[in-house]
Amino acid sequence: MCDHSKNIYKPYLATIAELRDETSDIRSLRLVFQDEEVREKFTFRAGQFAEYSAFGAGESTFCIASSPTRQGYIECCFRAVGRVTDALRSLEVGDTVGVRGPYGNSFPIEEFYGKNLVFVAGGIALPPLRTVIWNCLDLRDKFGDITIVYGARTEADLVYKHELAEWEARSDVRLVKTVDPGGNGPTWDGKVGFVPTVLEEAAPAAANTVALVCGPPIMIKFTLPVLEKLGFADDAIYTTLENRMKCGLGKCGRCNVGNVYVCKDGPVFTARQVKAMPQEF
Amino acid sequence: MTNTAQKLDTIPLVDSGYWSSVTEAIRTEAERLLSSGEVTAVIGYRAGRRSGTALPAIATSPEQARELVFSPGCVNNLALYLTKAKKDVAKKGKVAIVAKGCDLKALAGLMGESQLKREELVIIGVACAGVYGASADRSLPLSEETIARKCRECTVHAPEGVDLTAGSVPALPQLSPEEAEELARLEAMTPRERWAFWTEHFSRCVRCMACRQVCPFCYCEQCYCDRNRPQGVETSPRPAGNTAWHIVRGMHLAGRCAGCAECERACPMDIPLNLLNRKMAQELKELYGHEAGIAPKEKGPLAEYREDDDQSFIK
Amino acid sequence: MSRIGVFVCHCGENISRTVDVEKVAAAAARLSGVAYATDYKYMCSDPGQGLLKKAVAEHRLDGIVVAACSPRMHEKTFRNAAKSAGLNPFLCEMANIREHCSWVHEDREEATEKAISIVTMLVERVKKNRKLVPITVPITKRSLVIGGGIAGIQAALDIADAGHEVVLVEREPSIGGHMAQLSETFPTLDCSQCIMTPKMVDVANHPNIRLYTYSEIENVEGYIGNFQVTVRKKARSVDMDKCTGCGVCTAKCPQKKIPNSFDRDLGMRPAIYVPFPQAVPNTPVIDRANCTYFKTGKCGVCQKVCGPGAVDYEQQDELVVEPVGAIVVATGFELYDIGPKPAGSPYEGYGEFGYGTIPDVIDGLTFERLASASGPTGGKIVRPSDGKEPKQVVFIQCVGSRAREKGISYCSKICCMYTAKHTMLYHHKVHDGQAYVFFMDARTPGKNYDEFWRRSIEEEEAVYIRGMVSRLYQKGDKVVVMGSDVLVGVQVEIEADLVVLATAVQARTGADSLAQKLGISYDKYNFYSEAHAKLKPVECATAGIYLAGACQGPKDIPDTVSQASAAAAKVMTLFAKAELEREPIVAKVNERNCVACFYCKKVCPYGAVEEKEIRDRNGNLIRVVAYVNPGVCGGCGTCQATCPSKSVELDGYTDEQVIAMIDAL
Amino acid sequence: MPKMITEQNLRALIDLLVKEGSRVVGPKAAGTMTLYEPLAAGEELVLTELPRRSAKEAFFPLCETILTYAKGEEGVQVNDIDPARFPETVLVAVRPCDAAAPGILDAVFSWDYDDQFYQERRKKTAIIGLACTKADDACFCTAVGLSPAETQGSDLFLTPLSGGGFRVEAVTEKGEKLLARYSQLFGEAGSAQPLPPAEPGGEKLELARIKAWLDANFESPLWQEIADRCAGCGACAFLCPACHCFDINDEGTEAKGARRKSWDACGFAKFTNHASGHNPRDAQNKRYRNRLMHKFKYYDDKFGKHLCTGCGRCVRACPVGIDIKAVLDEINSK
Amino acid sequence: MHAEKVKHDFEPKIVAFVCTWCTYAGADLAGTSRMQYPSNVRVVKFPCTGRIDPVFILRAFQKGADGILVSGCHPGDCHYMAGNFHARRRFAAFRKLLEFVGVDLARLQFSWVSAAEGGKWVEVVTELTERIRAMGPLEEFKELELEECWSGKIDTPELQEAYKAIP
Repeated sequence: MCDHSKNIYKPYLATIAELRDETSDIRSLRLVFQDEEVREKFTFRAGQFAEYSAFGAGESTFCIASSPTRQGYIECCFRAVGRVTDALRSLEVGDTVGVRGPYGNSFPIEEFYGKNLVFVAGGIALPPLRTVIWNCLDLRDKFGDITIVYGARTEADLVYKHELAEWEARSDVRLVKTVDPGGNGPTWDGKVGFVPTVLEEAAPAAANTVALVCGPPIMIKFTLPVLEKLGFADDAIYTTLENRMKCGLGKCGRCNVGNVYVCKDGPVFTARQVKAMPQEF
Repeated sequence: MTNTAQKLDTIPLVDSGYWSSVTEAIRTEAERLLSSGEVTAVIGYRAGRRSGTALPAIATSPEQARELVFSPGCVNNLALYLTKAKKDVAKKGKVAIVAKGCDLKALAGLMGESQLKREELVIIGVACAGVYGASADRSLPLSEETIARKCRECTVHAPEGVDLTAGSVPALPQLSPEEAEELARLEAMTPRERWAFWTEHFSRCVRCMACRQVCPFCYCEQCYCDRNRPQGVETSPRPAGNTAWHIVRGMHLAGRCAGCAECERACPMDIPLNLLNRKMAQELKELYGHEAGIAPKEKGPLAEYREDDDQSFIK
Repeated sequence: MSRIGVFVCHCGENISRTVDVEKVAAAAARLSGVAYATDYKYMCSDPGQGLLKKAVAEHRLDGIVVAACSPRMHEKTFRNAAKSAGLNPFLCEMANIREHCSWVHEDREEATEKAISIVTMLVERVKKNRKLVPITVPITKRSLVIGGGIAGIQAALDIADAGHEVVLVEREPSIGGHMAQLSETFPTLDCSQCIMTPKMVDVANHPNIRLYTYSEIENVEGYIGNFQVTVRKKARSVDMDKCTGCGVCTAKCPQKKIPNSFDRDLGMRPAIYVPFPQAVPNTPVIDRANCTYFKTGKCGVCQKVCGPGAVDYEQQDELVVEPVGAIVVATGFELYDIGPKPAGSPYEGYGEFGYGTIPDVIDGLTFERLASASGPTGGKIVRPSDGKEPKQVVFIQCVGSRAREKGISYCSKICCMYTAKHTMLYHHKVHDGQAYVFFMDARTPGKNYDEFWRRSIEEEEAVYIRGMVSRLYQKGDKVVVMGSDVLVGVQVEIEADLVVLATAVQARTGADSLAQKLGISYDKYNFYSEAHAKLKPVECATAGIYLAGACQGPKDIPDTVSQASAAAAKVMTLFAKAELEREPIVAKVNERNCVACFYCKKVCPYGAVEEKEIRDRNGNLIRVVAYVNPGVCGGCGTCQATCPSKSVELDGYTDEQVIAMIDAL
Repeated sequence: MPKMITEQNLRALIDLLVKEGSRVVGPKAAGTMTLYEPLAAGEELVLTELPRRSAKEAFFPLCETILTYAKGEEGVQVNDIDPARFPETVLVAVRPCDAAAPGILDAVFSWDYDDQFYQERRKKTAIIGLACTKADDACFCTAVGLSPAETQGSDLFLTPLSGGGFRVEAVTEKGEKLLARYSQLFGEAGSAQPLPPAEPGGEKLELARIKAWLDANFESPLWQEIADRCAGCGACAFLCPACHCFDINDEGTEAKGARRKSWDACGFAKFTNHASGHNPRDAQNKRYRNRLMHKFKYYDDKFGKHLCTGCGRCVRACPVGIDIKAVLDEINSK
Repeated sequence: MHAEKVKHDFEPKIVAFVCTWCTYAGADLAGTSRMQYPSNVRVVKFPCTGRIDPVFILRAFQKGADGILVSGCHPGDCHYMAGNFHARRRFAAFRKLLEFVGVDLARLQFSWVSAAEGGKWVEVVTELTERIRAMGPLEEFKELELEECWSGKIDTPELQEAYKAIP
């Protein structure tokens, strides 16, 4: 999508239109491209990622967290843990960031038409699914039942809290939210337990259903057997991988898992594909 | 060969019997240590594929011990394999290490910095005649032409404070101190000339970090120069960052460097890095009487002070 | 960190006269990350601070730079203002554009440019500032006093009277120190014992004082508020609980010919002894080195005669650990050994004065024992050699003191006064005797001191000769003293019956090793160093340790007692708070990156770095890392500059903050 | 009719090219080494030695600025670097092992996204190859399917002649053009015989067999065995003509600075380290495995080529004596 | 009273790394005493000279400083007892290293300035500024900043342009 005819490493400039602190160290940014032409032409698919730069600190890779159905802006969500994310977090509304992308493959949304969807996410890994969730909710009549199982360590660690409330309020979405034992406050109205356990309890039917799973490696590790037990085939389970990237273009040699370049062959993979890779991620 | 008028500097410094006797002594001891279970591994050298080369080897069985060698190609300072950054090698349990005199200084330095404990180590010292220089033609024997620059000024041919000395030091001729001469040549230059000398070298630096990675003292988990918050030293291989990197490294090693010159040997761009370390060693000796030695030091010259230290440079 | 407010102060006209403050504020407003910038006439005034607080709220500021005077002037003011505006005070910095700019430059353009650049640097710094929280350290409200001389006794009594427990440790079998050895004291000539012994008894009876005599400090760990002191109670061979102090054992001990050091070896004592009759505690101790039983295994008389069965030959040294929050060091002094240069001493001896070879050459403290009513002669002044009353006594001042060539350049402070006192005591006891004093200068600052000194000359007929003694030798039963009177310009020769040397006061032998245990610093004479010569004269640089008396430098009794009370007051001040609060400018270790080379530990002036073991859940040692005790860390940052991997970082002066400033140059 | 050029004319050709404004890069003395560097004159050309660093930096420099930025009152201004303005370049006296590399790297630099920094230089560079007549015991080009006389990769190829001078072969159209344009410097080859090509020693490798082993041995004790010795530096990667991993960094402050792309090495411990601390290749065995796999399996899987030309630079440079040829021999024999 | 202000062609950038207890206070004293000195100096405050890392000096040179002053408490006066003693050794060594690499040590001044020595601060800063002004800009590090691969020469016109584009 980028006009790469000259310099594929040159980012578009975007202005921070809104920012929101999801947790004490996780922030969401809504970015609007400064160039009008780019603003109109920039399209992406759910699951794709971009390289975001804070000038002076460098670039960092996150998924585009907003839905392709919502145009005129993109959103991202990140935890401030390194040089670039710290710098991005220090920016204010009106400040400029660089954006390169969109890169990578995406969720085959069209293939999900007519199917039930189960989203399973943990902690800061909701953003890659949030883009799909909104994408599907915006085309609600094309899908069957939609179930979202989302958990975090504590109540405070849940991201997109306002949207959780919105989904909870909708009758056409089933939201199961949970926190790890001990992470619940006095007013917590969700479940208490680890995501795989809660998923098992929620027991979405596997027939004609696709599961989209995103979370920390440990959550994925325990979630896949649960899905299997519930009857999901490896081809019906999608996840995203996040490896360290620099170029996002399949050149710099960092993100490969075996011969798979996450930046180009991914980041979206089915469980079958993930199982076929060397276990080095 | 019919050529009898062999050039003086290509005459072998020692006869080949010397190398085989050291090799045999190392093998015997390594075999004994491993078969008695006294150590779990012996860090030594074995022959490489190419003639005249040797490479670090970690023998964990008596059979492997029989493959250990000592030859002029045994250039590495094996102390590297005991430091934290490479801690996988020194697996659990006591290990033995083959050490030349120069390597012993590094071991002593590491003991002084709480990285090693003498009692957890069996040191097989080598009565060392010298090793090849980085650019030596390894098809030739060890001679004045092929010997490493550091070996020309070696003062520790015979190891001290070791558990066993392999071989005995043969009679060796006095060699001219090339490195000292080079240092003196640089010192005699104007600052601008020295700047030109060093920046030419540093501009070739590719930041492969071989100097750091082979240095027994660069055992930090997180190198200062890899940090990015803040980025004290630029990481990209440009003259500016390269110069900063080598200056910072020189400073971090000042008073610690044991003078093994591995950095210089490892440098694929032939930067004479040991000159920096040697210069600092010389200055610290002049200023504070410090010298890297075979006995571990409690503090080191830049971690202690005297109230009457020189301050003629301070206004 | 990027909603920074910049407040440029005019300081009346102090800044605005040479710095274009509006231009500075405007330039600051353009800096990235600055959300608000303004200038104001007096930022430190109430309305100025109000402006700051209001801006914090209105502009959601998360950092403040006040461009005004030196931070040494108003940093606290503005940090407090920031705090009351709900901001962490450490997110507020001052840009010094007065002392470092407007007051030192005249050119308006240059000064304005410099002010902008200073503000820019500080803005970049503030972006990297972190929220810091003051450190609180719990305090153990007990104190340790080391030394049971007058300094230690005074400090212990003061602290104990304030209601805090005191552990008083004395090396000798009895407390009392040098003052207990003195006869009378200048300038009032009170009997030393008379004023001292009641205090000693008070110590013994005080419910808040735990007294360890015949004990030494073995080890000190911890830091202000939280020291763990190990005391070695040396084996007394007498059970203190059982002993009634009846004195039978000392009376019956067959070994009686041991010189009594309390009496400067003039008198003798038995192998089981109390050093002097008024000793506290009045419990004997067996001098094992001289006891026949300990030497040969035969004798055992004392054990047999002891009714309560208190004598215990099997007694061992005992180690007691005492937790305390503060330490008063009052270890006193000793006298310069004036004999031939002793092996290992840094000082040259005074062999030429015959001390140790001529029996009738004695030092001042020996003279005190001679003059003391409770001394070996019952207060009668006699010559050690033949017990005759000396008719001509020569006193020589400044022996050892102010003698740079012999190794000591300081003045021992008390000798002028005690020599004057000696001449008086002598004259009172030997009415027909004549005292001569060789002196360099008479130093008599102190209340009633000069009057006292003059009295010794004018009323007590002491002859003062200004000059030094050049030679001294035995001639028959006389000691010939040859010197010069520099005032008159003649050579003087006196055939003396007794010569008394006013020897220098020096630090206790072993003062350095105790200092190392305590982690306090000392000067080249081994006197302990105060934190500041004028403003912190009783504190050590090591927090929680205080000095009293002559261990810090030569002192007379009034000064010693004053300082002891001052040290006690410092301890009480510390104990008055529930917890100790400290500025959080301390070093912290990044345990993930620390490789345990311990260079930080090697350079830390405070001994604040410890080795910390990291263990897994099963208790297996994974690795060792450095740990900086925030209670001990002084915040100098030497560790960080030394650490190769920068795994230790000084809060408030992190590399990020410094490099941000440099990059903003 | 085969052409030839004398050494003198070869140097004259360089002088001429430089004069016409081309950049000429060739082996040049640099202290104790020879390096591919821009030549100011033909006399600087060194013909006797294999340069220490490969020729890849003519296309893919050690470090290059990819953009600069400055923050002004109106926000951030990004200043592009226009690859279209890169100079026309002639790479001269390039050994076959170096000349082969661009042909391998083209694939990755044009895979979906054209890296114009590489492509533009590639397009504007003519390569004059030079056959090797001597090899040392680190050379193993023949073992990986190349040869000291391999013309592939060069536009013009020079083979030293026994009587001095070089036989000249135009391999590509670019080469033909060069030949035509500077025809005055080239003569007829006549009967002069080329010097025999060098003969690098060592066992031949069956690359397909090696790949098959790699396909099956993601887990193998071999990786640990090598990693035990590996010091984790990047000397091998940085000297390699085919290694192409890179890093992108911003240098400067928030207000102004440059974004730079520079060589990186998969052997570095922090190469794949996430900011969170998670590192997929957290041990040296995984990193060495990736290096070898990337060269002989992954790249093959993706692009049908292997990332090795047998130049032997990594063998010579490795400070701990890791010898990729010995490793391949071992795999080959399994 | 004051001499007419002279305009110089070159105004050097001088950075002073000082400890807060002595030299910073000494500079404050110079201010309260209204002493005058060149405005070139920029002060970076540290708790103690012991905190000053040689990297800071290097970094300052790289970022455009033409002269650097490091100043702290006189020996024996250190607020932290020994920080300046450690600093003294560290910088005695570091200056030798810089000199060996080719930095003219006239650009790097060390001094002890106590809180009472406002006059000495003025003297040290003035002297250093004038010396550096006479020496001219420190070109060495500035040249390096602009160089890129191939033995340090700015290799291509577009690169030269790129550097020009960095304001």
